[in-house]
Amino acid sequence: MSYEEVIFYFVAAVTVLGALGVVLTRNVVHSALFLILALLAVAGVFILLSAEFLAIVQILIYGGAVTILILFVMMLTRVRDMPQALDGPQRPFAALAAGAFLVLSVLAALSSDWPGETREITVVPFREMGEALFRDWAVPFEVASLVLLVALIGAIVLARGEEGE
Amino acid sequence: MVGMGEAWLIPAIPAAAFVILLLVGKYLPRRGDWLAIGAMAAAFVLFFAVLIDLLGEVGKPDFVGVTSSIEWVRFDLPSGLEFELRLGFFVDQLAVVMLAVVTFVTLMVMVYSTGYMKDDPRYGWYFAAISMFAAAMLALVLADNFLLLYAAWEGVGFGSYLLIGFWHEKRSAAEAAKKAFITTRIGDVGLLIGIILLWREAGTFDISEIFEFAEAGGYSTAYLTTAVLFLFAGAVGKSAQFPLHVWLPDAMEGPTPVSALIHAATMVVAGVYLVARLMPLFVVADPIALNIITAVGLTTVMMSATMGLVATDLKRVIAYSTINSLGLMMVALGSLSVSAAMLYLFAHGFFKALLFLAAGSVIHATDRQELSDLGGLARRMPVTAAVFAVGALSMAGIVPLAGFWAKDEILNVVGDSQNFVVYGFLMLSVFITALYMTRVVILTFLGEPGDREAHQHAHDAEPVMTLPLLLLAGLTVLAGFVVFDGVGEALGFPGGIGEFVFLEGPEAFHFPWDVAVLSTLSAVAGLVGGFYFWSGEAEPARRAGELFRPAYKILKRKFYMDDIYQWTIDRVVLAAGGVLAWFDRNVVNDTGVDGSAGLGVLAGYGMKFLETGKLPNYALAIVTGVIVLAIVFMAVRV
Amino acid sequence: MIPIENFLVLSSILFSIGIYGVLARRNAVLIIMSVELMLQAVSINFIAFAVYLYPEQFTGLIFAIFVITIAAAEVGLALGIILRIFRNKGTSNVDEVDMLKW
Amino acid sequence: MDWVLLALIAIPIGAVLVFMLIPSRYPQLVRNVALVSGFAMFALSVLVFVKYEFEGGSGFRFDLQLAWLENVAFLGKDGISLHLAVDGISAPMVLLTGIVIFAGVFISWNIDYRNKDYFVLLFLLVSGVFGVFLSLDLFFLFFFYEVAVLPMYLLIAVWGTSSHFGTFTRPKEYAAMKLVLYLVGGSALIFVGIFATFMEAGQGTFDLPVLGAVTYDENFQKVVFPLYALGFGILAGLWPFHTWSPDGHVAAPTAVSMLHAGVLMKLGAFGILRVAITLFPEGAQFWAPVLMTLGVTGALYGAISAMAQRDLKYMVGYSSVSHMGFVLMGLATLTTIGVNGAVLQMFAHGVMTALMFAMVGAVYDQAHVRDMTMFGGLAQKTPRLAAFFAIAGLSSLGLPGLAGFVAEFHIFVGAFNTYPWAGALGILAAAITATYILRMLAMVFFGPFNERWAGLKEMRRGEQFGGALLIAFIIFMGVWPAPFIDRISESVEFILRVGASGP
Repeated sequence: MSYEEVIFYFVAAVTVLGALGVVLTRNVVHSALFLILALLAVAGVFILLSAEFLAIVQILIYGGAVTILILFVMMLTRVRDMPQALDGPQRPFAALAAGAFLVLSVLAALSSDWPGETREITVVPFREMGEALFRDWAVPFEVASLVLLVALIGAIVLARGEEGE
Repeated sequence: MVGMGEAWLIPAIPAAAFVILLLVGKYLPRRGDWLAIGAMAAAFVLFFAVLIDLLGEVGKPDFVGVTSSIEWVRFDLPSGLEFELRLGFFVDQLAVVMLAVVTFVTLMVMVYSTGYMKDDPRYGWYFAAISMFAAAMLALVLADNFLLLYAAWEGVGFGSYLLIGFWHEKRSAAEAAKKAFITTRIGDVGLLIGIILLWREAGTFDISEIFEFAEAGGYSTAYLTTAVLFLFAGAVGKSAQFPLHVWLPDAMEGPTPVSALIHAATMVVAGVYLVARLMPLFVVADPIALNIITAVGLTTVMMSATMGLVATDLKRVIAYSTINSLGLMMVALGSLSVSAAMLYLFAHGFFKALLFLAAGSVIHATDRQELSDLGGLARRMPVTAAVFAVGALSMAGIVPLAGFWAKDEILNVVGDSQNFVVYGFLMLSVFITALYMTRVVILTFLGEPGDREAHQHAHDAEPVMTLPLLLLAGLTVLAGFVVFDGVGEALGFPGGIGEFVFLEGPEAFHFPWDVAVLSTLSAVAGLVGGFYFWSGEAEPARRAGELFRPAYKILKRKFYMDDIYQWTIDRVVLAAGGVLAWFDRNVVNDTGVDGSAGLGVLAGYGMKFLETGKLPNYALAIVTGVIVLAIVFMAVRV
Repeated sequence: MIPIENFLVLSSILFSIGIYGVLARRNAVLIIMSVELMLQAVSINFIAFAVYLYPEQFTGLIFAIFVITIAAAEVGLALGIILRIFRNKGTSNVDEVDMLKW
Repeated sequence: MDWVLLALIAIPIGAVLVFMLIPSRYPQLVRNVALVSGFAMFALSVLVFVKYEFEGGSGFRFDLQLAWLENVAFLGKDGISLHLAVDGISAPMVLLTGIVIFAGVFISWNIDYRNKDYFVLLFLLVSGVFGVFLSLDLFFLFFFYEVAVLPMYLLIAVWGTSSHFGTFTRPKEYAAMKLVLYLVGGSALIFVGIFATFMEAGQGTFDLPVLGAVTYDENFQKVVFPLYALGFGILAGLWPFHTWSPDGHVAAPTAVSMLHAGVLMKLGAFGILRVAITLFPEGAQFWAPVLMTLGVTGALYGAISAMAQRDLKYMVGYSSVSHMGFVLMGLATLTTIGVNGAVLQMFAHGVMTALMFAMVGAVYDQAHVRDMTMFGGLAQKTPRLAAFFAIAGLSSLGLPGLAGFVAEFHIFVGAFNTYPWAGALGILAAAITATYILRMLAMVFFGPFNERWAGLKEMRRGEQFGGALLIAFIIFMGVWPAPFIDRISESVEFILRVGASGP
């Protein structure tokens, strides 16, 4: 077992643990904290995949912005004060569906005959990717920024509340 | 020189007058009555032109009439099918006789109407409608093909509808108009079927071509018999024969001049004219067709004559006498004698118009038409009484009035070609006719007035109404003499009417004394009987009525025909309509349509419980779907 | 070296956990978090395919960037909506918001 | 002249666009635009009718083909194109549409409630109607067919009237829903038929002349013909799928009833002739007795039902069922005369039923009731209304000299040639028509005047003009049918001959 593999299994284990924590814990704030853990671990996976830039983006956006947002909403919606159970009545079915999906997905991943070299990571030069992003993908990029803008305004409008409230 | 080729002008002129009156009538002085009368007078003059032209031709061998026509609709097709409708006009002796009656009587009635209808608010419309009727009637007379004939046939029916319902604000008039139109239309269904049946084999609507086709044996006997019986159904409706006679008495709701024109002299004889015109087909068809005509005619004669005995409305009595006359003509046709029928038609046109117009004068003067309200009017209205008496005597068949000669001719041919039962019944009808004509004269003009106030104001009508009466009375006296060959020759005809209008060969005038004596005796017996029963207090009549109470009741209720029809309409026809409408709404619509829609709704109602509205359920469904798809996909790939 | 399958299996597990979370949780915020997990799984897949199979194209990487971008937008909007629902209905439990039903 | 057909479809669509641009606070401007474009359609349709001449062959004139989709996927080189042309059958139909919409604009003059939206939908519907009559491409024919049907829903549901009778009610929404569901159901059948035809022909095109040149397997024809006949037949009021029609007529606003009964129902019969009989002559032969039976049943059933109605509009609605029964009878004869009669009847019935609905509307607008028994003697107060109504009624009972007779006569002659029993029953139905028409006239217009209606006024000028326009054509066709018959018969003959000469 190479050290890379060791790191991989460690990071993967943290990711899975974090994810499980998100969906299983009885405390919503813990759940959010587990989410941060999982997101950071995923950033580690990105580094293992030699996508350092994405790992940074991941930490900045997810680890920072998104999680903070979620925590704020939890606070605003007073989730912790809710007396009811966090899980719905269809939990067994959810487990079943998730399990079935897992089986299928893993089967598909293992049985597929992937084209090209599946053992070797080719490091993608950072610079080339940036050029591609701003040259070949310029229009989608701009559209995405527009989407962000609209979402931003939409979120403000939605969250602002009624006049005089 | 205007001649037979221009015969189409005769209906065209009144038609043009109708259109002008309809469009600008109300802006014309006197609301255009002069236009209608002028048009009719022009048609009358044209009739003479046509007649003179015809007389020049009629002596020639093989003369069968003159056709002038224009194409109306036609299509020739590559597949060889040809379909042609023509506006064609045909003039022969038969048509000319009819033209004489129609143009003259219409003219008289129009002149009379200027007085009779003077104060009516719809005066202009009246003349427009009469012009329209006249145009259709003349087109019917002159039509050379079945299609134009049918069109004109419906046209006169429509004219009659308009004129019967002229005072449509009266409920009874509106109902009578409707009844007349629908009843005659039932006959017209037969007419149209008959026409199409004839066309189906012959491939033409032209009447003379169909004659040739039939005489060449183109139709099988059974087929032709069926077809002509359907045609006869049209005549039954229009000529008010049993069992479709019920509309004619009710049609008396129209203005009296209209009754004189349409329901005495012209339209109602169209059925007779139709059968006469189509006689060559009846000859080829099975004799049973002729027997049916005779039977229908005879039934009509007996029923109408007896009903005439008890009718209490002045106009209705005359209406029954009209039905009576029409039945006689049908019997004549059933005996294969076109000349007898046409002679009667010719004479009848004048004396029946006379009777109606005279009755109109009475009604105009007294505003009453129930016989019980009338009486003693001879003192107040001598001229009217005199001409009415002339008409009544003619109807009763008294020498030497037109009615006598015409009726005698019919009795002659019936005696020659039918069995003694028919002959006996006809003789009996002569007696009854004389009886009720006497009755109506006595109750109207003699005796004591029933309504004194009305009697006070009564007086002879103004000259414009009296003049037509006198002219018609003159013709009633003279018209019968056309039977004599000498008279005909003097006028430029080949001879008497038998030499002029005939089916197979000219018939010289013959005068069997036995028939004449017998019929005169019957008629005189009727006269005497009438005076016995109804003069003075009419005590014998009342006693007779009580003695034969059931019979009297049946007659009063018009043989229950109206009741039967009314029952049929209410209980069968309208009920069927109601049932069908109910069926349509409740079974077809509410069960069939809404029911199937309801199934959909029900299914939807059941399905809606699958929709919980809870997002997690939907999400689970989505995931399940994805999983199933994935399984399917993988299974297929493997 | 680590074979690609490892990453794919990891992403599968992550995704399944996400599915479980979405289906099992009642609270909208928790559901959003589970959705984030699923998005992470997707990103991992994209990047893995990009660097192993088609390194000469950057499509996978760029898609991952877009996923993150859109995810940020989505979270913003979704949380706005949740806030709104909470104000109107007094709850952020999705099974209590069933106005979609007849 | 090629532009003329495109213009006929484009004018109503253009008018719709103009309506949309007009602010709704100028209702008079909307009316004026409707009037101008209505007149333009009328004038163009008259032009098409007058200029049309049969020139041999299939008789299609003013052919215009604009490619739309071709050489893609499943389509061959011809593909789908906007193929417009007019023949002797569609020429009178185009004229009919022009007349009825022009008259309809006058009748709709007084609509105040959202009149802009009303005219938008009305003109959209008309563009669809023109499209169906002119399209020679099955795809566009179907497309326009839907365009013609769907606006009906809103027109009835928004501007219609609900009716309450003693024992039952008919809300306008019910009528609108039933109508649209029925017609959409019918078009589903047509849709199946179109694709079956397309696949079977294997020409990769929806072009009708191309499809018509293909000889179809006899069994295929027998299966597909009823799809079309039923699908189009529903719109033609085929018994027993007719109940949408009386209810729809009753609920619809006046001008919509006019268009609906006058033109829209003709689309169905036209479709049967243009598509089903043209493409599948053997199927038509096979199913003709059934079609004839249903036609006769509809004619009699409609007439008898009409006799039992007290509501004026229901009576006219059922009379439409009856008259469309005559049309189906004519089609089912599959003889030149009979089919001629069917096309003539389509025109004649279109004009006279439009007139009848216009007059019923004129009464209802003022009286707000339609129960015949509540009227009486109206002719004294409104003589013109009575005269117009009477002319429409007389035409529909087949009085010679008016349009109805010419058409019915052809149908009866054709029917007697093929199914004499059907001809006889048809004539009987015509006689029953006389009964209910005259009964209605006597009840509403004649007899003593009912003082309740003392405030009733004569028709508006616009209504008089619209009515007079319709009457002019009723009389024109009744007196001089040759222009119609000349145009119709050649095309009908072509359709039937091509059918007859098939294998």
